[in-house]
Amino acid sequence: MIAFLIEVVRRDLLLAVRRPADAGTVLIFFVVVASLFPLAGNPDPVVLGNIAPGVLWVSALLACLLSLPRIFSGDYADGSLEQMVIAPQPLSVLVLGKIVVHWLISALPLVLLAPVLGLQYGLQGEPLFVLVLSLLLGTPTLSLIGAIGAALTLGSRGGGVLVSVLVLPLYIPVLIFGAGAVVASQAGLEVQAYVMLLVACFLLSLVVAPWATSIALRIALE
Amino acid sequence: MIAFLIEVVRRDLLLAVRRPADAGTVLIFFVVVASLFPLAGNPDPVVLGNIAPGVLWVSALLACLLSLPRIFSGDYADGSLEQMVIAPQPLSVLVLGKIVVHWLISALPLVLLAPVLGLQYGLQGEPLFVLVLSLLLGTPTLSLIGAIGAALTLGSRGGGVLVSVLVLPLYIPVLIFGAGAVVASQAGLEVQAYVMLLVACFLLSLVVAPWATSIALRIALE
Amino acid sequence: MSAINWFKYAAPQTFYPLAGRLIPWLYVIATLLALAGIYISFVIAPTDFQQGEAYRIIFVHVPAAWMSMVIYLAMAFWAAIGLVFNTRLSSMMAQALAPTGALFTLLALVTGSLWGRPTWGTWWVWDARLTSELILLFLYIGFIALRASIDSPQRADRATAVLAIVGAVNVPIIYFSVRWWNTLHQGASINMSSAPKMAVTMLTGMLIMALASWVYSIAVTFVRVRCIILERERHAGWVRQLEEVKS
Amino acid sequence: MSQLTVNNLACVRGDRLLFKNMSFALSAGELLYVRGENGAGKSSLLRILSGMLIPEQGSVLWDGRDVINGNEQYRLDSLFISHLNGLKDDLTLVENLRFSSYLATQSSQASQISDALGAVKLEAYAHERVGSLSQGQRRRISLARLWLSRARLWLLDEPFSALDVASVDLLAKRLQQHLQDGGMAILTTHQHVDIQAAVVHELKIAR
Amino acid sequence: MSQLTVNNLACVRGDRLLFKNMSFALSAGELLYVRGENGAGKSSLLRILSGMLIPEQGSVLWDGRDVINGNEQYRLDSLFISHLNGLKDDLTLVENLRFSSYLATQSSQASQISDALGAVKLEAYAHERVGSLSQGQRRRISLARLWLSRARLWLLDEPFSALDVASVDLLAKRLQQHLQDGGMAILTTHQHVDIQAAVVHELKIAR
Amino acid sequence: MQWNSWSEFLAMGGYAGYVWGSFGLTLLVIICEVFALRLRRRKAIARVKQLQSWSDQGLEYQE
Ligand code: HEM
Ligand SMILES: Nc1ncnc2c1ncn2[C@@H]1O[C@H](COP(=O)(O)OP(=O)(O)OP(=O)(O)O)[C@@H](O)[C@H]1O
Ligand SMILES: Nc1ncnc2c1ncn2[C@@H]1O[C@H](COP(=O)(O)OP(=O)(O)OP(=O)(O)O)[C@@H](O)[C@H]1O
Ligand SMILES: [Mg+2]
Ligand SMILES: [Mg+2]
Repeated sequence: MIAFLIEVVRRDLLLAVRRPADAGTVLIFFVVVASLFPLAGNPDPVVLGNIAPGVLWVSALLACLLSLPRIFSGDYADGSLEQMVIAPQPLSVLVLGKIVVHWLISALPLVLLAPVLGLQYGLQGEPLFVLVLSLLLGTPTLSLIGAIGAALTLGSRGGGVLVSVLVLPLYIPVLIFGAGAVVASQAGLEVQAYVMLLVACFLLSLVVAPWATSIALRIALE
Repeated sequence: MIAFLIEVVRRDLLLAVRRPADAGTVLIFFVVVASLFPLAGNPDPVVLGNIAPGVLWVSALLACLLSLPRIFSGDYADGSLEQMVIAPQPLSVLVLGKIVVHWLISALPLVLLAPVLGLQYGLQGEPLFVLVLSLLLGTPTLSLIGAIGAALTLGSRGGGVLVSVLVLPLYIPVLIFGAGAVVASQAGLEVQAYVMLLVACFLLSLVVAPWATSIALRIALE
Repeated sequence: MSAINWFKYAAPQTFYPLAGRLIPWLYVIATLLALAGIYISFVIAPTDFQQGEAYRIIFVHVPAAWMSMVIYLAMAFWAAIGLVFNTRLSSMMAQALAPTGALFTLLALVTGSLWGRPTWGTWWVWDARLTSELILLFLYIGFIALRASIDSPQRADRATAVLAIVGAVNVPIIYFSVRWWNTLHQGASINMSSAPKMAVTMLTGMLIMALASWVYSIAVTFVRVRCIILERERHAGWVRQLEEVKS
Repeated sequence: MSQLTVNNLACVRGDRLLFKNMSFALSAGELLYVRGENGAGKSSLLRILSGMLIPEQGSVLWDGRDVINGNEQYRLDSLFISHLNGLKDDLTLVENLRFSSYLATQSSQASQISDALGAVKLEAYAHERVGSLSQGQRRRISLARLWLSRARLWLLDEPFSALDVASVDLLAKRLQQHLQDGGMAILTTHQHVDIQAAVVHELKIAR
Repeated sequence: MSQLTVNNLACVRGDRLLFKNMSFALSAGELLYVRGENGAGKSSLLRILSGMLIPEQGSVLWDGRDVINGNEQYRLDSLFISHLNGLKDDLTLVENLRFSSYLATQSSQASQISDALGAVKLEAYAHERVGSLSQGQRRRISLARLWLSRARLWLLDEPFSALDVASVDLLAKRLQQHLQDGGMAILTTHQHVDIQAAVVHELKIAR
Repeated sequence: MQWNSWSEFLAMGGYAGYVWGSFGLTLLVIICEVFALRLRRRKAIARVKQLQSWSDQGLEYQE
């Protein structure tokens, strides 16, 4: 089963490498959205520092969201997904593999770039560190929950926007805990509780998501 | 030519009616994204009033952006676009028709809902009116410019995210003038200049976009 | 066609006439309760010394808010039953509950706003309860949009069931996270728990109105389930034999 | 009398030279089979002829006027059915045909459309969503455009694939009639289908 | 000796009853043609047999054990090639086959894969992107899975479509060998292809 | 009884718009829902009738 997981991750990483534009564009989207806000409003440093956690977390979340449909849509359109669903290999392992790759490709680069953007918004020291930590712990949950939405909307007519609508409300706790941690750290408060909550969300979704996603995939192919 | 334009608009509206979820989800995306910001930060009314123009304009822009790939992707995948490109009818008229429908479906509902969100952010009176006006004048430009991006990325492997990256920089002037108008009106300043600039952007893109998009479509199908 | 074995849809077949007989009674009961509730709201309940007459909105606002949550749970419950036991009627119940639930959520939001304006001086604050209610509306809309976007009703049943279950797991998490987020910021907004202690008449009025909403919801859901049955089982022999079709 | 002339055409896709020095001419009533194994370049040739793909070299003339850089008259006179069907899943059969007929001929009369649907034996599905049809049924709707077309030159890429025996017959008949009426057709197919025409050319793309 | 038994199957798609009371059995070495016009329900039948689509009624048994609600052994023993090719445009031929072979048989040896590519005459393209291949070449890669498969039961939906004459022959040979080795196959096709098998059944889905 | 006159009742202590707005809106939504459902039911029945008449003419499964 581990061997199969590795095989899936390998193949999807290979696919991602063949189209580097994908990973790149998610990243650029993140940067651009995060830079839109100062443009659209007040570039005052104090105000910016105030909205920094919110803006950065929301941008990360939207970037993650935008890349969700890609998890399965390609395999669905070309028929690979049919093969996967009727294969003797366990579907939930395959799903997990695809989620891992989604995170590696869409979320990880963004976590790595976050400190730079944080600096631009005037974050420093502990809050900056907490920003990166909260993104690191929060984004896997986003990928996991997102996969459910992506699978549910396969073959339905809503397309990319429908995924967003299904998934965004479910993202709210992660957003609150993640951005909350940064705000707390800005205010000099303890952030441990937030971190624990983010981990708890992750574990819960790790249990639920592959299972729910597999069911949704089977439904989509009926 | 007008008859053809009407025929195109008719067909695309029919398609949109067959999948009402599409238009609905853009709208909801707008609402959800706009509601994320208070959740990710400080819900204090004063702070919210400050960031309102930026957040609402950026949310509208993102909602518009997300729905861009849909302008042509369906027709590309099922081969309708091939027929359109080699048809005796002028391609730029067809493109214009599709842009009109995109605006009617994705942007207009959003403009109509903007006042409600403005109220949630504590906007009232003139700034609220200016918000709606600026969206009304700005979103057609977004659709026009977006169509170029959507056509350019057809068949390329970047997909939805690539569109965003191409198009976002071009959206920035519209965003600055649009949100700027609201900020100015909040500060009690004159907004006429902003409005004129928005109109100018619109006219310019109306001339350039259908032509550029047609060329991009021909290239995509080669 | 009659050779398709429709026996496994026996449940809708027996439910349809049963619901048909219950609906008029449910409507009557709901109306009577609502009339009693309105009488209490406007005639018996005294004027509030802090908020004046504006507080009377509570008699629609709170029942609507309650119903919005109860219906979501009911919906998720039926959807789950439908998914696990593959019983069509349960999925139809879930499908039928969603629009009513969404409407009640909308009503709670709008009447809440109409209440907030005179009491807080603003249409909206990002209070924990208000915010969770807004998110609940999004969840409803997601459920309805997902169903609308899938052509095959059977597939839609199962897909929306997965969503409803995942949503239901999330509802408590959302609720508490929003609460917590809100207490962190405190102060900025007026807290709803600062609403006045309720007099017994008010509580009675609210309870009766809530009961009316319950009965109304059941009635409307039954009507809607019957429509759904007619739409989805229109090929079944027994549907063709119904009196309303024959006449 | 219109005429298609192809001079010295060469086509490169990716790194591969598919064919070069290809020349032929086609006049009214003539049928051209394009033959070749998988990957020989048949579809690529048809895409060049339709005006979508620009060839590496050579020219395509319609009544003596160049086709490759846009030719209004040729667009009216030619009809290309690729291996994609060009149908919208969410529209009904009638709605689909309405639009593609309008696109190709600037008219779309309801009676003609229902005749065309009748011709491909799909009247019963006229108001159903295309999305719920089988592979072969979709192909048939796409081919129904042949009954609506006024084009002189038909370019058909694997028109018989996915069709059942009865439909293959129907299509062959329609082709014969088109040729008798003075039309021309270029088609690729791996199946053996009998089509009678005054003049039948065969073009073999070899590697 | 394994055996596929289908009892009293009924299939409804959308509002349409495609077939009902369908029963048949298939044993080692036997070939079953599924015939019927476009839209009769052939693909739907194969999707049911593959385990993807749940039938309205009836049962499918493999060695006496139910298939419809998931059957580990059956998944190992059966191979379904639908009319979609299931290929990734961005991967090379070898990479594509590697993964689908791993998926179906939990192994993927380089030598076997290059043998399979040789069998469908695509060695020359082994390290090219699938995206740049022609329609028929893609179909052939998808069919190369038959040379890698250890499944006993093959379900093939229109395997011959888009193939050139030489490839049709190749595939027919492979099918014969599979049947001689005690395999079974169920296939739909509108083309006439000669396949010798000990026992050939024919199932006609009529409306 | 809190009210001395109808006009006082209708004025709701100056909050008429809000109070009557809430109750009125709720009533409106309920009426709309009930009527929309009635319409939906009528449509569904008409559809079944049409199907039945078709199958009486021997056209099965045609929509
Ligand atoms: C848009 C605005 C509002 C929304 C979305 C909203 C939402 C809700 C919800 C969801 C509940 C049920 C909570 C529960 O039972 O746990 C509720 C109850 C209640 N609301 Fe609101 N509300 C709004 C405005 C207001 C305002 C302005 C007031 C009064 C100043 C108010 C006072 C109350 C009271 C007294 C209850 C009953 C509390 C209880 O039963 O414990 N609400 N509201
Ligand atoms: N997803 C679907 N939803 C609703 N109806 C469908 C769906 N797919 C197929 N159908 C219907 O089922 C019938 C059979 O389709 P199927 O694809 O099984 O036919 P087929 O025998 O394979 O035809 P062909 O020879 O054209 O491939 C068609 O009439 C079609 O209208
Ligand atoms: N988009 C593309 N990019 C690069 N190469 C391509 C592209 N499309 C096709 N080719 C190459 O061109 C060659 C011919 O393709 P084409 O589709 O014209 O073949 P064909 O003769 O129609 O074959 P078939 O009988 O399989 O349909 C193939 O070898 C393929 O590798
Ligand atoms: Mg070809
Ligand atoms: Mg088929």
